[in-house]
Amino acid sequence: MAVQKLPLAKAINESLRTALDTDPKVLIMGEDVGKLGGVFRVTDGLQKDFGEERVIDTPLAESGIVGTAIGLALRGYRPVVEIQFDGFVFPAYDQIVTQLAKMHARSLGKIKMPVVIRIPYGGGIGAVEHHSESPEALFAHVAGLKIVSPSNSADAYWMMQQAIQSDDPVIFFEPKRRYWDKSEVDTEAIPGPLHKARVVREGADLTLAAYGPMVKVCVEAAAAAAEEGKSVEVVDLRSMSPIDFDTIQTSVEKTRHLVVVHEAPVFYGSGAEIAARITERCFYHLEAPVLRVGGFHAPYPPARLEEEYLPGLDRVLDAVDRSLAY
Amino acid sequence: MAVQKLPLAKAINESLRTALDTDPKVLIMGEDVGKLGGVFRVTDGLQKDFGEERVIDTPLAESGIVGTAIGLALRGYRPVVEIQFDGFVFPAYDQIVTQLAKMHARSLGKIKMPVVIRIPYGGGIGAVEHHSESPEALFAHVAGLKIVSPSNSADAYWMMQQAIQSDDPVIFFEPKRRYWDKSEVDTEAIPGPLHKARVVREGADLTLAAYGPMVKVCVEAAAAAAEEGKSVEVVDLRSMSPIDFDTIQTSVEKTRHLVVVHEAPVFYGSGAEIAARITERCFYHLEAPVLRVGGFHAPYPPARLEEEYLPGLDRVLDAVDRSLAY
Amino acid sequence: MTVESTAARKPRRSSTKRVSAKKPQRSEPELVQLLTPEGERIEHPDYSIDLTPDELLGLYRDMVLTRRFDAEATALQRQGELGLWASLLGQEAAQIGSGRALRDDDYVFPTYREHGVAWCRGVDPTNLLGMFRGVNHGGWDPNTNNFHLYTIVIGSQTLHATGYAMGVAKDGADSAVVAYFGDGASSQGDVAESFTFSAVYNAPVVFFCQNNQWAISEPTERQTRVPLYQRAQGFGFPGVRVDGNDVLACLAVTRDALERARRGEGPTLVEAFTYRMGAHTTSDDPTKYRADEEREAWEAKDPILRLRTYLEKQGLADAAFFEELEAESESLGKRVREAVRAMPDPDQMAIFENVYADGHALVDEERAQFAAYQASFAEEGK
Amino acid sequence: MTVESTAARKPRRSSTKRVSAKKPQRSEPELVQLLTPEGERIEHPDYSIDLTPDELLGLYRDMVLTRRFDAEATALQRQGELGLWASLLGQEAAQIGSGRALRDDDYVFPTYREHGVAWCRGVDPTNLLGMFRGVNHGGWDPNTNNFHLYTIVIGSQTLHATGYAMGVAKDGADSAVVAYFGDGASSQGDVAESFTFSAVYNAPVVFFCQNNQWAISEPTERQTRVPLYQRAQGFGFPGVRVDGNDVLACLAVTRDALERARRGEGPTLVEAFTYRMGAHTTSDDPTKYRADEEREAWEAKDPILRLRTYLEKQGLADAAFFEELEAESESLGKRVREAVRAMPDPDQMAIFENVYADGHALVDEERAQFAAYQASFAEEGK
Ligand SMILES: Cc1ncc(C[n+]2csc(CCOP(=O)(O)OP(=O)(O)O)c2C)c(N)n1
Ligand SMILES: Cc1ncc(C[n+]2csc(CCOP(=O)(O)OP(=O)(O)O)c2C)c(N)n1
Ligand SMILES: [Mg+2]
Ligand SMILES: [Mg+2]
Repeated sequence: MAVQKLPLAKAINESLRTALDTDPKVLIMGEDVGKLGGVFRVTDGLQKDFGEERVIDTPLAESGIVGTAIGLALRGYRPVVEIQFDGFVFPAYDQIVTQLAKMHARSLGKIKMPVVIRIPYGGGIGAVEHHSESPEALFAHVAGLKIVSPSNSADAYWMMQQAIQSDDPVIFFEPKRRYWDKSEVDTEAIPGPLHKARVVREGADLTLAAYGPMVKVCVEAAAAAAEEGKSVEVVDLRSMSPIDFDTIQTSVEKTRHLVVVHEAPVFYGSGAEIAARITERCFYHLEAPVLRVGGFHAPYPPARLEEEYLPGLDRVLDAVDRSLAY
Repeated sequence: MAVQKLPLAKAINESLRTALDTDPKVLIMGEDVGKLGGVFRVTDGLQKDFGEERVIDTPLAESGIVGTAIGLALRGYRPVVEIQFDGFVFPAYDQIVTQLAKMHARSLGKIKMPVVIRIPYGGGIGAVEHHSESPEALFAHVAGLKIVSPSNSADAYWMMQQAIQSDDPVIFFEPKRRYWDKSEVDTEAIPGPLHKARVVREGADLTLAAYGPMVKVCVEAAAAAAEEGKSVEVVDLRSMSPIDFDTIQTSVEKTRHLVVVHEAPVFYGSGAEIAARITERCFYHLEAPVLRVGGFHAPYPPARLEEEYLPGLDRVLDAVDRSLAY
Repeated sequence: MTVESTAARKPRRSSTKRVSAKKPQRSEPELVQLLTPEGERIEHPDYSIDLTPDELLGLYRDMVLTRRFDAEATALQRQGELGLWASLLGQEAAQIGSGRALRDDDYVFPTYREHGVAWCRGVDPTNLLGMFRGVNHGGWDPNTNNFHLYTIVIGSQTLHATGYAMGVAKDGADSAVVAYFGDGASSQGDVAESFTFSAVYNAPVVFFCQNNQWAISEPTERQTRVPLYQRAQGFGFPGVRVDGNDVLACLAVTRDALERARRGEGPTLVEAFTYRMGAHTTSDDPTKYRADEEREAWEAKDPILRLRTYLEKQGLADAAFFEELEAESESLGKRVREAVRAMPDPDQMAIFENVYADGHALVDEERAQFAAYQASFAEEGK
Repeated sequence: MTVESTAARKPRRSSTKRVSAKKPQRSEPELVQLLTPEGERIEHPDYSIDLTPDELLGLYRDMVLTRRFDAEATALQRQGELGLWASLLGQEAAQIGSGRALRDDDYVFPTYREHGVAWCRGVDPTNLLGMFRGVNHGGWDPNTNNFHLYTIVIGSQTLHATGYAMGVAKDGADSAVVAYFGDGASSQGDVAESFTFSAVYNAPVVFFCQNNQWAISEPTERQTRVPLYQRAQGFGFPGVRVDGNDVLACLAVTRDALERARRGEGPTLVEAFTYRMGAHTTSDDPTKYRADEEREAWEAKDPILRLRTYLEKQGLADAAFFEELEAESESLGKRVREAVRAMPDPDQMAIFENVYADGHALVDEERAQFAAYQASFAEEGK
C-alpha cells in the first residue's frame, strides 16, 4: 500500500486490519462492529475477513465489553474495544478506572493490560444528546491509562498500531467529525513515539496547542492570523496522558504566548493542566497568561447550537488577539 | 442544641437528623445506612428514629442507588445517598454524569434534581485499595453537578443542610480521616453561602488554598511557617464546583504567591484549574507560578506508603519555600 | 507463528464444539395472543379483554395516526428538517396497546422510540421532534402528561422508573409506572439492577420490553439465549411474552400487569414480541445486516392490518370511517410538517440556561463573557 | 405540614399493604446435600461422589488448616500486624469443596475472602496477607497458580472471569474458569452482564456464589426475594443451590458444573448456601444488626464438625490423625505469624513503580522530583 490518501476512518480501518493480520491475539469487540462495520464503518469488512471469533459483536453493555476485554487480556489476547459514542463510555467507567487502569500496579507488574478502547468523540456532526462529547479529561486524571487522539490519517494509522502494541491500556479518542477528511498515509514510514507532540506549523509570536478535531481549526486560525501579520505556531499534542510538555515548553520559550484549544469544557479540562504546568516551567518567559479556548461549563447543547458552543476560528483568533494584547 | 463540640461525623449525623425532621421528603439511602448506621456510623440511629421508609438500606448496586434516587427525586423526594467509599462511586458514574447532572438542562428547567451524594473520601486511615481516593476532579469537570467538601464540624453541619436544600445535585465529599475531629457547631448560626471560600488564617506573604482534609494540614503548615517568619494565609475553598475564585484572587493580589494543596493527583486535578484561572486573573500580581501539592500520578498506594504519598506538612512547606524563593 | 496463534486464527475442534452447543437451547415460547395475524379473535386462558366498538376503533385510529406521524417524521428527516429520526414502524400495537392500558396518574419512562405511547399520553407529537431537529434535548414537561423525557443512554430510565415507583408506594398512591426498553437494553447492568430494586422494594412498576428483534445490527441472539420474558423469574417476579403486533393482547397483558402493581404485588416484565420494520434510525442501513425476506415475513403480521381485517370482518368500520381517518391522518401530517418548519432555532444564550436550578458562578461568568464576545461582532458589524 | 408529608412519615394502609405483600413468596428450596449436619452421608439423585479415605481426610485437613490460618490472621489484625482481615469463618466447606474440584489448568477469580480457595490453588497463605497488612494491593503472580488477585470492587471480577473464559474457548482449550462472588454482589449490574456475556458466548465459566446471608449488615432479603440460584435460569443457564457447609456436596456440584463447562455447555451458577459466622471484617460489629441466636444456630451446622463426625463414625480417622493435624495447624499458625512480622515495608519509591508497563513521562518526572525531595532531607539530616 505504502503512500495513499485516506479518510481518517479508513486509515483506522486499515490499521486494525494490519493488526488483525499480523498478531493473531488481536481482537475487535464492540456493539455493531461486525456485519455493520460499526456505526461509522471504522470496522467495515473486518468480520467478513477475520471471522466472528476475531471481530466480535457484543451484547449491549459497555461495562461487560470492557470487563470481558480485561479477562481476555488476562488470557493473553489484545482486545481493541469500540465504544459506540463518547457519551456511552460511562457505563464502562468503573471497569476502566478501578480495574483496567490499576491491574498492572495491583499485580506489582505481573499482569499487563494491552487493551485499546476506541471512542469516537467530539461534536460538529449535528447529532442528538450524548453523541458529541469530549470526556478525555475524565480519563487523563486517572493513573494507569494512556490517552491519545490523532488529528490526521497518518497519525490515525500509526498511533493505532502503536496503541495496540502498547502493553498499557490506551484510550484512543477518534475525532469523529474528521473521519471523512482525507490525508496521506505512508504505511511503510517509521513513526515517531506515540506520546510525542508535533509542531505542525512553525511560528514566532504565539503557540496554539490542540489535539484531535481542533488541530485543523488551529491551523486555519494560524493561517488567518498570518494574514494579519501574526506568526502563530501550532502544536498537535497527540497525547493527553502523558502530555509532551517538553515540546510545548520549547515552543513557548520561543513565542512567549500560549493558547490551548479543545472542545471539552474548559473547567477542569486539559487546558488547565497545560496552563498550570507550562506556567510553572516558563514563568519568566510568558508575556501573557496561558489562555484556554474550549467548551463552556454546560452540557453539550442541541445540534442547532453547537456551532456557537464549539470553539471555532473566531474564538481561537479572539484568544490569540487577547494573548498578544497583554 | 445551639453551640456544641462535635466530631465531624456526628455533625453530619445531626444535620441529616435535622433534615429528616423538618422535611418529610428527605430520604437517606445507601448500603448499610440502616441498622448499622453506615460503616462510619454517620447515619447512626436514623433508621431507628425515622423508620425504614425514610432511611433505606439498598441492594449492593451503586448505579441502582443513584438511578432510583433520581426516580425518587422525580417523584418529589429529596434523597441523600451514601456511597460507602470513594472508590465505589464509579459503578454509579454513568447515572451521575449522564442522568443526574443533565436532567435539569435536558428538561429545559422543568425537572429539578435535589439529590445529595455523600462520599467519604481521601486517605490517611490505613485502608485497603479503593478506600482512600479523592475523585472530586472527575465530577467537577461535569456541568450540572455541584461539588463541596467541609473541613470542620460546623461546615459539615451547615453545608449538609444547604446541600439538601439545594435544587441541584450536590456531591458532598466527606473528609473521612477528619470524621473524628471535634470542633464547634452552632446549629442556630446563620450560615454563609454554600459555595463561598473562607479565609481561615490571614497572612501576607503567600496563600495556601485547600479543602476538606488538607485544610488542617495547611493551617499547621502556616503555623510552622510563621515560626520561620513567613506569613501564610490559608483559604478553605469548601467548594470545588463552583470555585470561589474571587476570594482566592483577593488573597493572591495581597500575597502574590499561591500554593494549592489537595490529596487528589495533581495531574488534571483541581489545582490545575485554580492555577490556570488565578494566573489569568492575577497575571501581573503573581511573583511565582502557582504551585501545586497533591497526589502523584499513580494509584493510591498500599497503606504502608500512604504517609509518603499524601501531601503532608513537609511537602506543603517545601512548596511554600519554593514559591517564596522565586 | 506459535501454536497458540494458529489456534486463534482457525477454530479448533473443541472451539467449534462450544459454538455448536450455543444453538437452539430455546424453543419458541407461547405468546399471549388475542387477535391472530389473520384478524381472528381468539381466547386466552389467562388474559381476556372486552372492548366496545368505539374502543376498538379508537385503538385502530391511534395506530394509524401514530404510523402517519412517524412516516411524516421520516420524510421530514429526508428533507433535512430533522437531523435524525427513530421510527417505530411495526411497533404500533405494542405501544398503543400498552399506552392505552394506562391511567392518567400512571407514569411512563420511555426510550427514544415511544412515539405511540407519547400519543396515548397526550403529548403533542410536534414536541417529540425538537430533540430530533436539534433544538432541544427534550421538548415537553414530563409532569404535564406523566410522560418522562426520552432517554438515550440505553437502560438508564429503568432505574428512574423504579425509583419513581418506590416513591409512589411511599406516598401510598395506587398509580403504577411503566418503563419501556428494548431487547438490546436487556443486557445493560442498569436494567438488571432495576429488576433487583423493584423486586426488593416491591415497587409498582411494569417493565415493558419491546423485543423488536434488533439492536441496531445485532439480532436478539447477541443479547440472550432464552426468551427475554424469562429473565424476570430469576428476580422473583413474573414475566410474560405477548404478541407485540396484537394490540388487544398488548392492552390486556399490560392492564393486568398494571393491576398487579396497583394491588401491591410488585413488578412484572412484559416482553412484547414484535419487529422493527424499518431501519434503526434514519442514519442506519439495515441492508448491511439483514435480509429483506425477514422484513417481508413480518409485514404479513402487520399490527394495523390485522386489526383492520378484524374490524371489517366484524362490520365495525365502514368505508366512511377509513376515509375520515385517512383525512385526519393527512391533516395530522400537515400540522406536524408545518409545526416543525416553523420551529425556531433556540437562542444561542440558551447554552447557558438551566445548567443549574440555583445558579453557578462559573456559568454566570461564561455567559457574560460569551455575550460580550458576541456583542463585539455586532459592534464590528456596525 | 401537608397531607403528602404526613404520608411520608406514617405508612398508609396501601403502603403497608405493599410491604406485607413482599413477604414469603419464597419457600426454601431444596439444597443439594451429601452430608447432613449430623454427619450422615446421604444420596442425591443428580449428584454423587465417591472419595477415597485419603481424599476425605485431605478435605478435612484443608478445612482445618484454612480455619487455623484464618484465625491467625484475625489475631494478627488484633495485634496490629494487619490493618484489616476478612474472615472466611464458616465458609470453609464452600471454598475447599469448590477449590478441590478444580484442575490445575482451571482459573479462579476470587473476591477478597477466598482464602480457602487460595489454599487449594497452592498460593502461599502469607502472600494473602500483604494486602491486609498494607504492603501491597496483591501479593502473588496470578499466573503461577491460576488464581487471580483479590478484587475489592464488588462484582467486577465476574466479568474478568467471563472474558478469560471466552479466551479459553477461543484457544480451544478445555479448561474452565470459576468466578466467586457473594450474595450482596448478586445485585451488581456487572454480575448480570457477566451472566449475559457468558450465556451468549457460551463461555466455560462457573459462577460460584457464596450466599453467606449477609452483605455487611444487610440480609439477603435486601438483594433478592427469591433464592439466588434461580437467577441463572432467566439468562439461559442452570442454577443449583448446594449446602455450602457440606464440603462433599460443594465438591460434587462444582465438579459437575466444571464438567459442563469443559464439555462446551457453557456457564452454571452454583449458590452455596452458607453462613458468615464472624464479622464482615475485623472493622465490623455484627452486634449492631444481627442476633446471636442466628449465629449459634449455624454453629450447629459447622462444616468442619460435620465432616469430623462422619470421619469418626466411619472410623476413617483416629486420634493420632487429629493430633497430627493439630500440630500441623500450630506450625502453620506460627509460620504465618513469623512471616507476617518479618514482612518488610515496601520501599517508598514503589509508589511510582508499575503504574505503566511501558513508562509514562509524568511518572518519571514525579519519581525524580520525589527522590530529590527525599534526598534533601537526607542532606539536612547530615
Ligand atoms: C449506553 C448506550 N450504549 C450504546 C448506545 C447506542 N445505541 C443506541 S440505540 C442502540 C440499540 C438499542 O437496541 P434496543 O434496546 O433493542 O432498542 P431499539 O433501538 O431496537 O428500539 C444502541 C446500541 C446508547 N444509546 N446507549
Ligand atoms: C462496588 C462496591 N461497593 C461497595 C463495597 C463495600 N463492600 C465491601 S464488602 C461489601 C458487602 C459484600 O457482600 P457480599 O457480596 O455478600 O460478600 P461477603 O462480604 O458477604 O462475602 C460491601 C458493601 C465494595 N467493596 N464495592
Ligand atoms: Mg431492539
Ligand atoms: Mg455475603
